[in-house]
Amino acid sequence: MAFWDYANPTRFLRLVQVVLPWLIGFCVLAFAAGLYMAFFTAPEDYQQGNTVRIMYIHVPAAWLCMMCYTVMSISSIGTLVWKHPLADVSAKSAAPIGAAFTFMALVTGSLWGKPMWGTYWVWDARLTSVLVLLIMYLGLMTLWRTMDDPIKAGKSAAILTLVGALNLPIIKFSVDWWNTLHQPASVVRMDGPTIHPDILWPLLVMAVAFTLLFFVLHLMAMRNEILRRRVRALRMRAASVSRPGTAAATAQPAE
Amino acid sequence: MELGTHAGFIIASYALCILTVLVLVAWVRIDKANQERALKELAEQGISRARRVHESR
Amino acid sequence: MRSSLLKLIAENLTIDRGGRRVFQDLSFSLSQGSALVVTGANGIGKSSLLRTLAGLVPLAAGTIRLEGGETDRLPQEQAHYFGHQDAVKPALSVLENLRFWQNFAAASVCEDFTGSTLSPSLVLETLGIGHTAHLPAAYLSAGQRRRLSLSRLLVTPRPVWLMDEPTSALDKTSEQQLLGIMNDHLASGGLIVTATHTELVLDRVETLHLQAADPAEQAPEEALL
Amino acid sequence: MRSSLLKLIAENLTIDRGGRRVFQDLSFSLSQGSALVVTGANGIGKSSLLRTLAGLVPLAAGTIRLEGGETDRLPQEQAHYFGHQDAVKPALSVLENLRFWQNFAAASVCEDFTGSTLSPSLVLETLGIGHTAHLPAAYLSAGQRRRLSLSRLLVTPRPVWLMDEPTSALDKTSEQQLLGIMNDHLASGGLIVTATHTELVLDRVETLHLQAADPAEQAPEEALL
Amino acid sequence: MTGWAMALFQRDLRLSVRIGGSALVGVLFFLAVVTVIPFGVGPDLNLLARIGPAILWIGALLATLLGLDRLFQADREDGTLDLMMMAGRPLELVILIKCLAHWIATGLPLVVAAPLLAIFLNLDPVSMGAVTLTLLVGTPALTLIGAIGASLTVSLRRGGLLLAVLVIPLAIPVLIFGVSSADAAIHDPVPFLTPFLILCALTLIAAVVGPIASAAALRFSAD
Amino acid sequence: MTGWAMALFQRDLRLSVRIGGSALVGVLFFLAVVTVIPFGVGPDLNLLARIGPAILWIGALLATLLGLDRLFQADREDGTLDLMMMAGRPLELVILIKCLAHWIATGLPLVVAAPLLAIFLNLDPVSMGAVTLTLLVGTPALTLIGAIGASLTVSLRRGGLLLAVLVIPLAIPVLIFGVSSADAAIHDPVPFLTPFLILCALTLIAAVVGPIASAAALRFSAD
Ligand code: HEM
Ligand SMILES: Nc1ncnc2c1ncn2[C@@H]1O[C@H](COP(=O)(O)OP(=O)(O)OP(=O)(O)O)[C@@H](O)[C@H]1O
Ligand SMILES: Nc1ncnc2c1ncn2[C@@H]1O[C@H](COP(=O)(O)OP(=O)(O)OP(=O)(O)O)[C@@H](O)[C@H]1O
Ligand SMILES: [Mg+2]
Ligand SMILES: [Mg+2]
Repeated sequence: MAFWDYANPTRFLRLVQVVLPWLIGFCVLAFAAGLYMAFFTAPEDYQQGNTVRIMYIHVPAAWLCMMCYTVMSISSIGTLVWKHPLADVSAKSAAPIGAAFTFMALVTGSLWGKPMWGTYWVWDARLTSVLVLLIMYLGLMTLWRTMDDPIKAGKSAAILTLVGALNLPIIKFSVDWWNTLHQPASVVRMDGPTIHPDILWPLLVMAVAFTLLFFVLHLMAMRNEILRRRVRALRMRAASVSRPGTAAATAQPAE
Repeated sequence: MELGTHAGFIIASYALCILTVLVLVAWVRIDKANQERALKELAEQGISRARRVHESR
Repeated sequence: MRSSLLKLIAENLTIDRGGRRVFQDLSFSLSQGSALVVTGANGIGKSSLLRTLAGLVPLAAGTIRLEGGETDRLPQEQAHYFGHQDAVKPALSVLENLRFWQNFAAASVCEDFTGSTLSPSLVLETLGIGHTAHLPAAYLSAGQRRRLSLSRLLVTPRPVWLMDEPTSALDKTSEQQLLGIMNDHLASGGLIVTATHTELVLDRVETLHLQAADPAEQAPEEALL
Repeated sequence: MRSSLLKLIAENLTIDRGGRRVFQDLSFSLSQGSALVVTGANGIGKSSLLRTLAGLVPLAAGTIRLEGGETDRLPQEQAHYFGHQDAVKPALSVLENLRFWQNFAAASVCEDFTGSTLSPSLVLETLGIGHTAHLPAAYLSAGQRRRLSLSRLLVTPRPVWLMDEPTSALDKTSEQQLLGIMNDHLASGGLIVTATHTELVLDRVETLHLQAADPAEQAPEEALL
Repeated sequence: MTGWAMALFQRDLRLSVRIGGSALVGVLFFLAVVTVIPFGVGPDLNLLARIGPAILWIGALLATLLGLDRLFQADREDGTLDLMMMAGRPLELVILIKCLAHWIATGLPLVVAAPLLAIFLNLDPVSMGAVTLTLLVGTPALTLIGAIGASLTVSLRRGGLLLAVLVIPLAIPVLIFGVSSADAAIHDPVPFLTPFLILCALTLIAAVVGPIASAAALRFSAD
Repeated sequence: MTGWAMALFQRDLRLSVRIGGSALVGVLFFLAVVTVIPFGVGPDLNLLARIGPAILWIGALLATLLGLDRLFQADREDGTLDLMMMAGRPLELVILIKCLAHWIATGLPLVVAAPLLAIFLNLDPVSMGAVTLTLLVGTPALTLIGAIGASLTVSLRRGGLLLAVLVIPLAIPVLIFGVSSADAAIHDPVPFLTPFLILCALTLIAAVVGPIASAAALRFSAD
């Protein structure tokens, strides 16, 4: 009972109203702390020099792009099993954010790769599977955009999300296989010293900051999506109100 | 703060990340403004949720 | 005489399409041997009702049951749908088209309903398109295509017929013939739900006239708002 | 009063479709302000005749002329065809659909025919689908789609209207409205050729009843043999 | 096969033979891919032989995508799909059979053409056999995965490109194991059986997941 | 452009954007194809750079072919084509405009995205420019040639066969000169201009022959 109460969109909007300012506050604080630590307390890496500072955004972004897909998968189960519209809204508004985080991971990784490996891009297992993830995000977004009935679009996208969730581990596994077969150890991975607390702490703080950022953006996007559907429903109603013989039919069974 | 020989790459990656986040923030805010404007326009046309008759089902 | 009559029962049907409520809380029940004729203005929801009964449009609320039918089958699997689209493949011959549907669609008979299975060529002959049997269906005229689509209902017995404007594109003679076929179906214990803009002379008819209601009521996505 | 009347003249039309002769040596002439109603059983060739007049089915023999029309245009470029297919794109909005046809199809007026160009939104309003103007056409019901397709004829003036079963899928009210529109067209000096299975109450009607000919005659490939 | 399944299978096969020429489109596209790559690679025959299996596999993947968007769309547009859902047959099985017919009409010709095209790529007989075998086992998986995309885009009239975008990421594992088992057969040191068995497993998984997912998608898209 | 031409152009563009053939999908498709290739041929960057132009060209051909069969078929199925032939506009021009809209919706985004994707394939700046240029000049030819096939498919109900038999062989010269002029720009010794001028000529020929041939086919197909 309580669960359904919170899943009521109006109540949800009210909840967002209350929670959002706090979340934003914590998010800003975490970023301030994380960035400070990343640039001023964290040491240079003896192998990588200052470029190690890219790690503090690269790694959280990479984690977040996977977490976002998890959120979408859980939401998709909600759409298909409980058929709750809010689950739909959650999945739909998570996709662009996920795509953005994936993009960040790719870009920072590439920019890190140039000084480290001497090239922006190699067809390494991990890199490639992130690229595939980006394609999947963008494909989902397009699917949502091209179907104009949001409920149907939500269901289709939920199916695709779940099939993709099934497929991601297979991709990961197969890409590892593929890469080890063709590319033995020519790609240098960072095998630096086991992570030192001085590096670990900033990383964790930045990870927390990114996670908070995700939730802030997700809640805001969900709110927008709810408003968008409201507008759509009202427009539809407007279309039928001005109709000469208006819709909602009543029956007159006659013998 | 000294960033060494690869400063360009570090700055570029931070800048791009900040840019991406800014785009995301702009997206949600513009979107919100758009939807709220549409709701207001509809309300001005006399179409709003308040006209709902049956509250419960 | 009969132990349990076939009965199509619809309770509190509510349908949304494209984000708009088409109708709300529509209930009716139709017993064996009679036809329900659905009338109303364009766009009021006749086709939507038929497609809902056929299980093609999801229900927003309400239930549809076929009492006395086969218990292990959904109502729509005991029904034929004869709508605007012909489901005729132009590249196949007329006979191939019909044979496919005969073999593919599951027949559904029960003690009360004694529809019989007719052979495809016989049905084509009856409907006056026997001479086209081996032509590609692309060559058929509008009325001939309709008749081919209609013959589907005769080669696989099913108790419920859902017919959306069945007389459209048919000439006077075929219209009479169609009415005859529909009456035969009723006589053998079937049920018919049909939407129409013209007068249909059937044996046992009930009418369901759909009319516009208070627009304020229609807010399908209210659950979400 | 008028110098030269508009006149649609068909001489010795012979049509083959799918390797079979549909009809042979059909001639008629239709003068301004009157409608030709083509009747006949399913598959007799009504649609084929209309499509021939529209230039969509090639003539095996015979000629079609529009006397008094624009001399630099083919007859079919001065005609509207309103057939079974709606030519409505579901992905475009109702208004976009209509606007496209208004801009795309060349208008054709001549001194005798005084059809006027109406604005798309006005036409939609007249036909009772004004409120759907900004919805995707996919949301329309069968009758609403037909009306959208019909509104094409009103936004681009052309003297000849070829209408294949124009009343199909329309409810009683819309049917009356359609007849009104057709009568207006006749009154403003247009011509109508229409195939139908129902009675159409038009102002000046001539009837062409197609009947099956002696089967021995129907051998299109005889010339070849 | 029971009667209805056979009827469906025959119908689909007939339709694709009569309308499609889909077999030929696929094979010709395949040919185009195989002809063009050597222009890029240059006349180095050894290199060509090395990447031969990969080219054939990529060609097969892309060729499979070509006809796929009409798999359910044609049936939806003329109302056939509606009737199929009312036919009282398990939709998953219906889809499986449709996929089978589609594969026989478009996938099998690719497999048959592969040895021929392998000659252009300077493959030796063993490699030829290996590639053909992997294609035989792997292309059904491509069709089955594609069916998911086809049913997701069934209501979009020009879904072809979107379908490809949705399907390609899902098909990557098949491609990887297809190519690597073909390669393994050619370069002895690596065992052939491991990737090949994984490929078989992928096809089996696709045969289960594909029909279930696309049946769900079709049910939801009914309207 | 006169009013009717603009109306047609806008409509076709709108349709392809709304029905999922939009620019983004085209680029995404291209990206997906480019991603798939290394899975086949392996992650060897030198090799990828060598076959890069060929890959981009094959992607372009496929993207063009994927949407093309619906170019006239969609219009025919709902009766639009009939009305277009009665509209009193020169059919050749109508076809040219439809091709233009199709190219802008599917071809142009590919050209724009090509430089970006070239990074993944490790192409150097010169090659990047060369491939992009040849794609810009060559892809319209693919669309125009495809239009012939598309209109033949419309006319002959069983004509998918002809689409394949006619279009792909016609497109192969375009593909070959496209790839070889891109290659020529990369490997200096060969002159770039010769194949490139031939490519331009092919496009011009296609712009004339395509509309005329497909208008004839469409007229013949009316029924
Ligand atoms: C475009 C290029 C790159 C992409 C797409 C990428 C992607 C990823 C992903 C997805 C993760 C998270 C993996 C996990 O937690 O399981 C990750 C972690 C990491 N990446 Fe990258 N990466 C890229 C380039 C680089 C480069 C050039 C370096 C440094 C030389 C690097 C260093 C790291 C490190 C240190 C981690 C954390 C390792 C761990 O969690 O154990 N990455 N990257
Ligand atoms: N596309 C076609 N190809 C070949 N033959 C056709 C085609 N369309 C119709 N025919 C044949 O032409 C004849 C006349 O068909 P037509 O459609 O003109 O009949 P109609 O009088 O309009 O019938 P209806 O009342 O059913 O619409 C029929 O025998 C039909 O089989
Ligand atoms: N596929 C669809 N998607 C969204 N809305 C639809 C769809 N089909 C119909 N509608 C809407 O549902 C309502 C009812 O349509 P329906 O087709 O049931 O009417 P109808 O009574 O059959 O009319 P007609 O007499 O014109 O056939 C209409 O307002 C229409 O706009
Ligand atoms: Mg209806
Ligand atoms: Mg007719």
